[in-house]
Order: sequence, then C-alpha cells, then structure tokens
Amino acid sequence: MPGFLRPPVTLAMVLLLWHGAYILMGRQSYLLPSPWQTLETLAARWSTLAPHAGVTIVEILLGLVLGCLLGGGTALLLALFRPVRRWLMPVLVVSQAIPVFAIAPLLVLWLGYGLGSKVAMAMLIIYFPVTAAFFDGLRRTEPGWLDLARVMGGGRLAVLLRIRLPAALPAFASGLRVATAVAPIGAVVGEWVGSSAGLGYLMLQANARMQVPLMFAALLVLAAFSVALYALVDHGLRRLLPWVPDDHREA
Amino acid sequence: MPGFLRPPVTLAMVLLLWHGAYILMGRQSYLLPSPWQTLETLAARWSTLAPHAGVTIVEILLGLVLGCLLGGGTALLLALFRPVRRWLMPVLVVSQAIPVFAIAPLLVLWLGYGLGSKVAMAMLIIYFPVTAAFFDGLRRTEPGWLDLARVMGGGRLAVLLRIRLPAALPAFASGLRVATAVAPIGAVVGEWVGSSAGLGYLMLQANARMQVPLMFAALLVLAAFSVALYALVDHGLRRLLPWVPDDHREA
Amino acid sequence: AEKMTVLLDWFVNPDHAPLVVAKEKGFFADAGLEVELIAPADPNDPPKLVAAGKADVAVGYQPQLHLQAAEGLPLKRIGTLVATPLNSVVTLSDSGIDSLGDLKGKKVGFSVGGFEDALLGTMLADAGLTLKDVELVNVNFALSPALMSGQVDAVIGAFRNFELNQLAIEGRTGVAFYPEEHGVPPYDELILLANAGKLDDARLRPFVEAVERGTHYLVNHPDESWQLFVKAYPDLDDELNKRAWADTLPRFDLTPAALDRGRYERFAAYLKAQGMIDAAPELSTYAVELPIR
Amino acid sequence: MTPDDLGSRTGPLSRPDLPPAGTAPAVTVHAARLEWQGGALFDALDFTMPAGQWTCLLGPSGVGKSTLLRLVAGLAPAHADSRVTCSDGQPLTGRVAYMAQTDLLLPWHTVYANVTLGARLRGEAADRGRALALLDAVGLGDAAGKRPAELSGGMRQRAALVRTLMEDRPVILMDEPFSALDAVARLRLQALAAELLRGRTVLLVTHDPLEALRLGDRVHVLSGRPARLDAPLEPPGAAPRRIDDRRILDLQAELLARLAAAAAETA
Amino acid sequence: MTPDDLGSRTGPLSRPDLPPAGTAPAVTVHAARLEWQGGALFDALDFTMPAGQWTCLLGPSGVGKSTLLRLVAGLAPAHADSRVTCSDGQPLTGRVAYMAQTDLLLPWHTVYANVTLGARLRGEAADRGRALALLDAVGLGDAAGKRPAELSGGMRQRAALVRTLMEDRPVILMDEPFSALDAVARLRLQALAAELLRGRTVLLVTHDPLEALRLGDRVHVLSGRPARLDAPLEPPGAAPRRIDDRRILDLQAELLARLAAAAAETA
Ligand SMILES: Nc1ncnc2c1ncn2[C@@H]1O[C@H](COP(=O)(O)OP(=O)(O)OP(=O)(O)O)[C@@H](O)[C@H]1O
Ligand SMILES: Nc1ncnc2c1ncn2[C@@H]1O[C@H](COP(=O)(O)OP(=O)(O)OP(=O)(O)O)[C@@H](O)[C@H]1O
Ligand SMILES: [Mg+2]
Ligand SMILES: [Mg+2]
Repeated sequence: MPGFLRPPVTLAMVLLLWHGAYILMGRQSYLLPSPWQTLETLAARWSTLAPHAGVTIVEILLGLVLGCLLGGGTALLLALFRPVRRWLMPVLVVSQAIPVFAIAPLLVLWLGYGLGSKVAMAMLIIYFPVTAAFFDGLRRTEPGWLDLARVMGGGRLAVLLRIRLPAALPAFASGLRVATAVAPIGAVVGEWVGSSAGLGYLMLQANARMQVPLMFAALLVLAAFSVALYALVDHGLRRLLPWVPDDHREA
Repeated sequence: MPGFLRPPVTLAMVLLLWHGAYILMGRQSYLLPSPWQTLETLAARWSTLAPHAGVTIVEILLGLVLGCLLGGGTALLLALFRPVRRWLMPVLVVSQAIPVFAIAPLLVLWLGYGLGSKVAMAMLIIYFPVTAAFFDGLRRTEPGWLDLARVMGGGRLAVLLRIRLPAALPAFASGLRVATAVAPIGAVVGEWVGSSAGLGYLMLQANARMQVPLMFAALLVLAAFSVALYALVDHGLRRLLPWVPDDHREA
Repeated sequence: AEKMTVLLDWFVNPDHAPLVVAKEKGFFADAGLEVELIAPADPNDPPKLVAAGKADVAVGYQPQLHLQAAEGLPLKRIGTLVATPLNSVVTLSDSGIDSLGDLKGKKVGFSVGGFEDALLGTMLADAGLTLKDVELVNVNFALSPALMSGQVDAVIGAFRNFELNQLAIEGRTGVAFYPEEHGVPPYDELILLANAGKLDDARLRPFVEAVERGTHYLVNHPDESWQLFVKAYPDLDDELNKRAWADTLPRFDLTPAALDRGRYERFAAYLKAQGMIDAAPELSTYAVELPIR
Repeated sequence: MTPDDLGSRTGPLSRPDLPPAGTAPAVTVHAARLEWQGGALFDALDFTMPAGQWTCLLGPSGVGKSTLLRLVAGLAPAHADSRVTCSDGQPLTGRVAYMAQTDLLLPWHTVYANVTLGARLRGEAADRGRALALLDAVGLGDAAGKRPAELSGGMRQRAALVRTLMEDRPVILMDEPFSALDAVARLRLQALAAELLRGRTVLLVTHDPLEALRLGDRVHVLSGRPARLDAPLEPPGAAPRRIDDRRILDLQAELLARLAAAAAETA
Repeated sequence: MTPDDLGSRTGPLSRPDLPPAGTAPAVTVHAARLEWQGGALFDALDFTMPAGQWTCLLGPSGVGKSTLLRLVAGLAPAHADSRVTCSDGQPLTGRVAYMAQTDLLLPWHTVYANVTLGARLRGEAADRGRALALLDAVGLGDAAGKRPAELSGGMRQRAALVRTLMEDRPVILMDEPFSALDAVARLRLQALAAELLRGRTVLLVTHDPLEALRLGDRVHVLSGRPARLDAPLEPPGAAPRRIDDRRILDLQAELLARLAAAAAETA
C-alpha cells in the first residue's frame, strides 16, 4: 500500500473499532458516543473547539521544550557530578511519586491560573522520563572513548559535552519520543487542575454538562495533534541522528 | 561520607527543604503542612494508613509487572512485523493522549470498582514508556550482527529473540526505570478513578475533607515505597546486565 | 437481604447523613436491603453508571438532572436528600466585596459543575452586571485554598454548610451570597436517581422510605446520629464535619419521596431561558414519585 | 610447533558429514555495480570463485574487497546491482558462512555461546564437542566461559574464526581472519583452516601476500576505481604451502609489484 | 612509490614546535602487578622505554601487550598495581598520545572532526592545515568529510593513526596501528610515522616481526603467564630500516624463534 494511503486507512480502522466498541456497549452515547456523532459535533462546534485547541497546543509545545531542556540539563548535571547524582537521584524519584493533584494547589499558588501552571504540569510530567532516559544513555558510554578522551587530556565537562552527550543522543531521542507522547496528557491534567481555557477545560465542562460527544470531539482534536506531533518529532530525530542504526529507515 | 549514612542525610535534607517551603508559604497548613505535623499524623494514623498502603503496593507491583510484560510484548510485535508497526504505532500514540478521566467510567464499567481498574491504570500509564523505550532499543541493533544472523540463516523470530532483544535490554532497562518511578502515580490515579481503598483514595478523601496533613502523610508513605522500589529495580537491572558499560558501577 | 449499590456524589460527608444513619441504625436492613455506599472521585460518573445499569441508585444534583435528561440519559429522580440549594458564592469578609456588584472586574473561581456560568450570570444580573464583568477560573476542588491564598476574589460552587466552616476554622470569615436570594429559582441540591427503565424494581420504594426514616431520626436525635456517623467513619470525627453536620440538619428533605412538580418545571424553564438546555422534556420522563407497592 | 602437529588433533574437528570435495559449488558474481556518493565502486565487475578452491583477494585499503565479499554473502547495500549464481544452479542462500572484518561477537554471550550462535539461531542443537575442540585448537580452551570484553583483540578474532568454522557450510567468506594474530598463531590457524575447509569454496580477503600465496588456489588483486580484477596468480601445489618454496617467493615478488601498481592506480 | 617520496610532502606535516630529540623522556613501569580471575597477568614486571627511541613489543595473542600499553597510558584497571615514572621526574599525564587496538572513531563525527578531537577536547584551536595534510598523506584526503560508517576497515585505522599523530606528544603509544593495511600502504605509513615521530619515545605493539625490526630501536618479546620480557633485540641503523638488509633478516629469524618459544611457553 502506498505510504500516503496509510494515515487515512489507519484512521478509518480506528473509527471502525470505536464504532464496534460503541455497539458493544449498547449504544449508550453518554458513556461512549459513536464516531459519527463525534465527528458531527466536531464539525458543528469547530468554532468553539478551535480557540481551546490553540491554547492547549501552545501549552504542550512550551511544556515539551522546557521539559526537555530541564530534563536534559538535569541528566548532564547528574552525569557530571557524582555527588549531585547520589543526592539528587532519590529526590527525583520521590518527586515522581507525588501525584500531580496533590501539589496542584501549590503549583497554582505559585504560578497562577494562566499558562504558567499548565506548562509547568506538562513539563513535570515529561521531566522524569527525559531525565532518566538521557542519564541512562550518559551512563553507558563506550569505555574506550572515555579512555581515549582521558589520555587526550579532556576535562570532565569537555568529555561530557563532546563524547558522552553525543553518544547518549539515541537514548535521549528515545526519552524525547516518550515525552512527546506524554506531554499532551500533562497539559490536559494541568488544565483540569485550574484553567479557563484549553481542550482539557472544555472536556471537563462538556463532561459536567453531559455533552459527551463534545468531550470526545475535543479528545479527537487532542489525539490528532498528538499523533502529528509525534510523527514530526520521530521524523526529525531520525534525520538529526543519521549515524544511529535504525531498521525503520531502511524500510 | 560512608554510604549507609546517605539515605538518612538525604531524608533530613528533604525534610529541611520542605520545612523551608512551609515557612516560605506562610505556614498555611491547608496548603502545605509542616513535616513535623505530617510525621505526627503519620504516627498517629498509622493504623489507618497501613491497610491502604498495602492495597496500593499490591496495585503498583501488579501494574508494573503486567505493564512491562505488555509493553515488552508490544515492542517485540512492533519490531517483528513491519505492518503491525505501521498501523499500531499511531494508535499507541493516540492512546497516550487520552486523559484518564475521559475513559474512567468505561474502565469502571469494564473492570468494576476493585483492584482491576487500578491495576489497569498503573499498567496503562507505564505501558507506553516501556513500549517506546524498548522498541527504540530494538530498532537500533548493530547492523553487523543482523548481517551475521541473516547469513547464518536465523529466522525473523530467532533473530529478534537472540540478537535484537538482548541488544535492546539496556534500552529496556532504561524504560523499566522510568516505569518504576511512574507506576506509583499510575496506581494512585487509578484509585482516583474509582475505588474504596488505597493511598490514592485516602489522599483524595483527605484532600476533600481538608485533612491536608493526612494527605501528606499518605504521600510520604507512597514516596518512601517508590524510592525503595526504584533502588531495588535499579540495582537488580545493573546486576542482570553485567556487560553493559556503566560508569555508575565503577564508583 | 437484597444487595443494593448506591453511588454517592462525592466522598462521604454530612450531606449523606440520612443514608448513613439509615444504614447504621438498620433501617435499610429492616426494609430487607443490604446497601453498599460507594464514593466516586468524579461527581459526574455516578449518573452515567446508573444509566448504564452498573449501580442501582446514584446521588445527584437537580440542576444536572435537567441537563442529563436533555441529553437523553435514562435517569429518573426518585427521592430527595437535601431540599434547598447548598451552592453559594463566597468571598472573604476582608476582601472589600460587600455586594455582588463589587465583583466587577474580579476573578471568580469555580469547580466545573456545568452550570456555574448560568447561575453566576443570573446572580450578577441581579446586581446589574453580566458575566463579561468577571473572569471565571476553574480551580477544581481547591475552592477554599484558592480563596484564602488570594488567587481568586470569590468562588462559586462553595457549599454553604461546608466552605464557610472551613474558612472559619482557618481563622477567616467568609461571606456567602445565596443564589435563591439573587434571582435563581430554588432547587433540590441532592437527589436520588434510578435508572428510568428499572422503576418497577421492588427495592426502590422501601429504599426511599428507609431514607425517610433516617432523616426523621436524624432530626429527632442529632447528637446520637452524630455519634453513629463518626463511629461508622472515624476519619470524619473532626471540627469541620461537626460544624457542617449542624449546618446541614435543617436542609434535609423530611419528605424525601415526595416530588414538588412545580419546583422542577420552574427550574427547567429557567435553564431553558438561560440557554443551558434546548427544550425541557416532559417532567414525568425524568422525575417521579414512586408509588406505594 | 609446526602446522603438522595439528594432524593428531583434527580427529574431533573433522566431521563425518563433511560435504565431499566437489559438492561445494563455484560462485559467480555477474556484472556487479555499486555507487557510493564518492563514485562508482564497481561497474560491470565479474568475479568467479572456482568450486572447492580458495580464492584470495588482495588490494589497496578502501578499494572494495570487503564490499565485494559482502555482495557474495547477499549483504549488498540496497543500491547495488549484482547477481550471484552458483554452478549447481541452486541459490546460495543458506550455504554460506561469513566472517566479517570486525569480530561481531555478542557482548552478552560467553565465547562458547558466541561460537555456537548459528545453531541456536536456526533452532538446532549446538555441537558442543566440536565447539570445545575447535576452541581448544585455536588456543581458547580456557576462555570458553569468558565474555568478549575479557578477551584480547587476537582472542576475539580467534573466537570469530571458530564461530565461522562451526557453521560448516560449503561456501566460506572470510574478511582478514588472521590480521590480529601473532606470526606463530597465524601459521597454525592458517594450517587449521586449510585442513578443515578443504574442498569448500573459500573467499579470503587478506593484506598478507604470503598468506594469500600459502592458502590461495587463485590470488586476485583488486585495484582502481571502479575496481577491476587482474588475472589471478595460481600458486602451485596444495595448501598450506611452504613459504620458503622458491616458486612462492617468486610469486610474492610478482604480487608485491602488482600491489604497488594497484596502490598507485587507486590512490 | 618508495617511502622516500614522502620527503617532499612532510613540509606541512612537520611542526616547528616539535620537541627536539632528547626532550622526550624515558618511561619506566615499575613492578607492575595485575591479576584477572584467570591468574596473574603481570607479577613484578619492570619495563623501560628509552628516551626518544622506538620500543616494539611482540608476543603471543593474549599475553598482555595491550594491557601493558594501557598501564603506561594510565588506563590501568582498578585492581592493577603499577607505578609509571619518567626520566625527567615530571608526571607522564598529558604527555601521551594513545592509539588503541580498535579505532575508537566517534560515529557521529566526520573523519576531519575525529582526527582533530584532541584539540577540541582541550578547548584548543585545531590545526586544520596539519590535519588535512596528514589525512592527505595517509590517503584519506577525499574522505575528510565522511563518517566512520562510510569507511573501510583500513581507512578507519588510518584515521585513528592521523588522530594520534595530531596529538603531537613526546610519548606515543600505538597498539597494532598498521594491522588492517595492505602491504604497500603499510610501508608508506611506517615511513611516515618514523619520520614524524623521530625523537619521541614510542611504544609500538605489533604482530609483524619485520615491522618491529624496521621501526624499533628495541624489540621485546613478551611471553609466559605471568608475562616476562626477554632481553631486547636492537636492530642496527636508523629507522625506517631497509628490510632486505642481511642483518635485519638474521634478526628476523632470531625473532621468529623467540616468538615460537613464547607461543609454546604461553599456551
Ligand atoms: N576485563 C578483563 N577481564 C578479564 N580478563 C581480561 C580482561 N581484559 C583482558 N583480560 C585478559 O588479559 C589478557 C591480556 O590481554 P591483552 O589485551 O593485553 O592481550 P594482548 O597481548 O594485547 O593480545 P592481542 O595480541 O590478542 O591483542 C588476556 O588473556 C585477556 O583474557
Ligand atoms: N556506507 C558507505 N557509504 C559510503 N561509502 C562507503 C560505505 N561503505 C563503504 N564505502 C566506501 O566503499 C569503499 C570500499 O570499502 P571496503 O570496505 O569494501 O574496502 P576494503 O577494500 O575492504 O578496504 P580495507 O582493506 O581497508 O578493509 C571505501 O572507499 C568506502 O569509503
Ligand atoms: Mg575491508
Ligand atoms: Mg592487544
């Protein structure tokens, strides 16, 4: 099948599966609306959805960029300073175990109800996957390269930046892929915690008003954006790391 | 500093930081209780907390095991069958973008109010990081090994299991580390979806009842368990993959 | 005894006192019922689950019922727990907001319930303002913290029996504005919902009557019933719940099975006028008085 | 120790189910074509490995020896045009053993598990006795349980050689299999390989002219860009030849001259 | 082309800031001790590299040549006891260039970036002209912009050699630097290295006796377990020597005999 046909066919299959589930659950559209209902709502309410979608997309992108920068920076710090690693790592793990909603009021208190808290939430949710994946990559550097760099008289920082970092880029890319897929949920949870706009807010509202098709229409927009973003990032990463073997590419 | 002193000292530092934040935020314990209040509550309400903690721990462990099995299996499928990869990957990414609360009623409908829906949630939340990390690892196999295996006449499955899988184990370990850190939040979010026991339930309830110190006591138990679990998994993984270079180990 | 699953609207709290008392005093058992009370985390889920047949009875809100009925959920109100609105707009006494008119240009926090804008719009209209004059912010369930920390100037969705006490315990004084005093027709805050297709279920009428017994016991023996409550839920034995308990007592419906048709039709008309629903369905399709069997 | 000392050891190494000399097919690459962005590496190159004989390939570094060997192995890059046929009309797939220029040992396996990899990949039982005997013969008897990271460079290469010999295929392709070995071990292992692979169709890429003349029935020099093959040298006698033979030393001089010419032409 | 053709090319390759012969220190390893789980690799091993001379190290595969070289480089494994001193009393750190047995090229860099890695690691400006001239001299002039994955085995090794020469240090440690090269390139690069590294203290590990005799001022054979060093051979004349010299051929016979003995002893 030619490549350009794949996305529409996938879409069609997902819609069919969805419709199957709808029928299976007894056509109760307040639990799960049918795809057609949802698409109808999507078309009819597009003018409502679009501005909310815009807000969420900005949050996702900002959160993604900041989260990756922060996660990347933390991983570098961890790799560079053994003491930092020993003391910070447990704190990082602990921070992961704290559910967002527990600290949400604090976050909102610090960052307000605007963009800030949502970006922070998206950041927080991708921070650990990025940090852990990248740090793991930094730990696994080919020892021969490190020996060579040592004899060459490279400082800790130079070795980190010129050898360990590029060697860890495939692992970082792996973390980035996860982050890309997870960032949207971060933004939506952020909106749930406190907001006055965004797809997450719209979903909450629609849910409370029992406008379940509208909620699923918002979900659809979110999902479409997520897939597009993931495809973009995946493609970009593969072009940026041409030396990494990838059986995908040969296809 | 001798290694055995590190955990207590870290703990003390976290508590101090916490207390600092408490003072900084104006000693408003409805936002952030002081560590001493929390520890007091922890001691006083231990008999309330313990059974809830037990429930959550079981959920986390089950979710972790099942999520890793499912994620590992999916990654293998994706690596083995190009069509599966092409069609399934977008679906996986979409599935990531769907916030829990949107499908919560569906989950409860299918799995009931008991352990099932919580384990499912913990599973779901770690499923993608594990799948993505492992699949990424499987994609990056040294091409020379694949050439060798091809000439040797290894079938697709044999090459996958005997070469690509072990070669991807470091990446899988990386995903597993993320999963371990994230699984507790999965279980707690699962309890949020609907439950009558568990630390997440206790926290929500305490939160709704403005018993913020109890909420933070539950959080503390959760965090302690998370760190212990992470340390265990990290240590185990390093022992299981002795051939992977690891500058951690030399320390 | 026959098993029955009741989904609460929220975690157990004094609003559920009649149910708790009926259970603890054995009134349900007397009616041949073994009732299990389940707390959800999202108040929107219980009606859906009852509509889907996953539970027998749900605790819901009258305003939501109209929306649910308009969206075609097969639900019927079969009883009332709390017969007055609990919802209110709350500000802090030291905020300088003495009347609804002072809200102009302020931030109002809310926990998404679906019709805050209608409610607040009506109340603001009463003071000569419109919704455009305030900024609405979803603060989820952190109504009091948002208010106390100064993130918002007022909140809507605060329960008068709860948030006011909470503020008082934290040493702050809250001021409440009541919707029914500012142009919103009075309504039942908490009602009991059953699946519209299962009204011939023989357990329903005895269930509502047991709730009625519970309510009466509660009103007659406030202290004994408080003891029952904290014995069943030791976690709730604190100052906040004790105060809320007292404040909630006068608001329980003493005739839970009875349906005030006029009140429901009036509220439906109000929501229609607000544009919240396109058309009000026939009342009997979503609210009934169960016949005696 | 002379190569002849091996005589007594090859008992457990030789296999009764060896293909008798003659069943190993001749292999021909027809009109191979391959372009990298740097230019055409091969253009209409024809190359034949006679049945049951050793063909040695020499040439300047970077001329395309490894690439030609990979073409034969069926590992051609996607943009190469080449057709590989066998004299017996059967496809070559499944009848080749391949030893690459790098050792390609799997770091998570022991040496033993590495040398028996082929069998496990095909779901067959590994011939444990033969593996241990071969490891012993190449001097890795004590290292069977070690991981590749614990081996020296030459030990890794010997392990890769054993892995190739374990494959027991009629066509054998080896890319500089002895380059990391000391002079003594190299002679021993040349003799061992010559004996074990007698009757197979072998392609050996090497940089050592004496090695080529000692083992090869035909010795080619690849040169130029696009690469050309010259008429092969055909050292007399059966491999492994004595390298102090006068005729071999004459051929060596000839071969060195050809290599110098090839170097000048390719640079 | 003979090695002497290089004369005209070394202009841009030689550096005015070269340490004059004699400033390169002698390097001594004292009483080295190292145990792997297999037994003691070294036990009280003393080893000296005379100042400004080439020391060559041969020996059976796996005897410990690479490990000894790594000890000198300061890359001893954690459980090794060894003390390395210089004749001038200064520490050795920062005065060594190291070429490992594998090429250790960074896959994400071009050849040019790989050979100038040292300068960038130290935050110095890379000497672009010298790098390009050296790449040209080893035949990689056209490959400067390629990634390692696009190179043949011998090209990779030459790139690693250039990287080492770019370091321009008084002490040079090279582990089989010419093993993947064809005979012609090998001779050329040996001559190039001999010229560029004149006056440096060089340790060269090799398996090629002629290479050792051509380049080495002292040629050692390492043998046994724990490993011992024999008394060195000292070929007459200045490197690179002509290998058809009668005396060199005599020494080659002697060296081969020593290697055979070492192999028998070490196995
Ligand atoms: N990490 C390790 N663990 C255990 N043994 C090791 C390790 N590294 C090296 N050895 C052992 O040390 C010995 C010497 O290795 P070394 O690489 O120095 O040999 P070499 O003389 O350079 O051989 P070659 O000529 O094959 O390169 C070998 O027997 C090897 O098995
Ligand atoms: N992936 C690639 N992309 C571009 N060029 C490549 C690639 N792989 C190989 N080449 C080029 O093909 C040529 C031949 O490489 P090959 O490995 O066959 O050489 P070789 O004759 O085996 O050399 P050596 O003796 O050094 O191993 C080289 O010039 C190399 O640069
Ligand atoms: Mg090659
Ligand atoms: Mg070595």
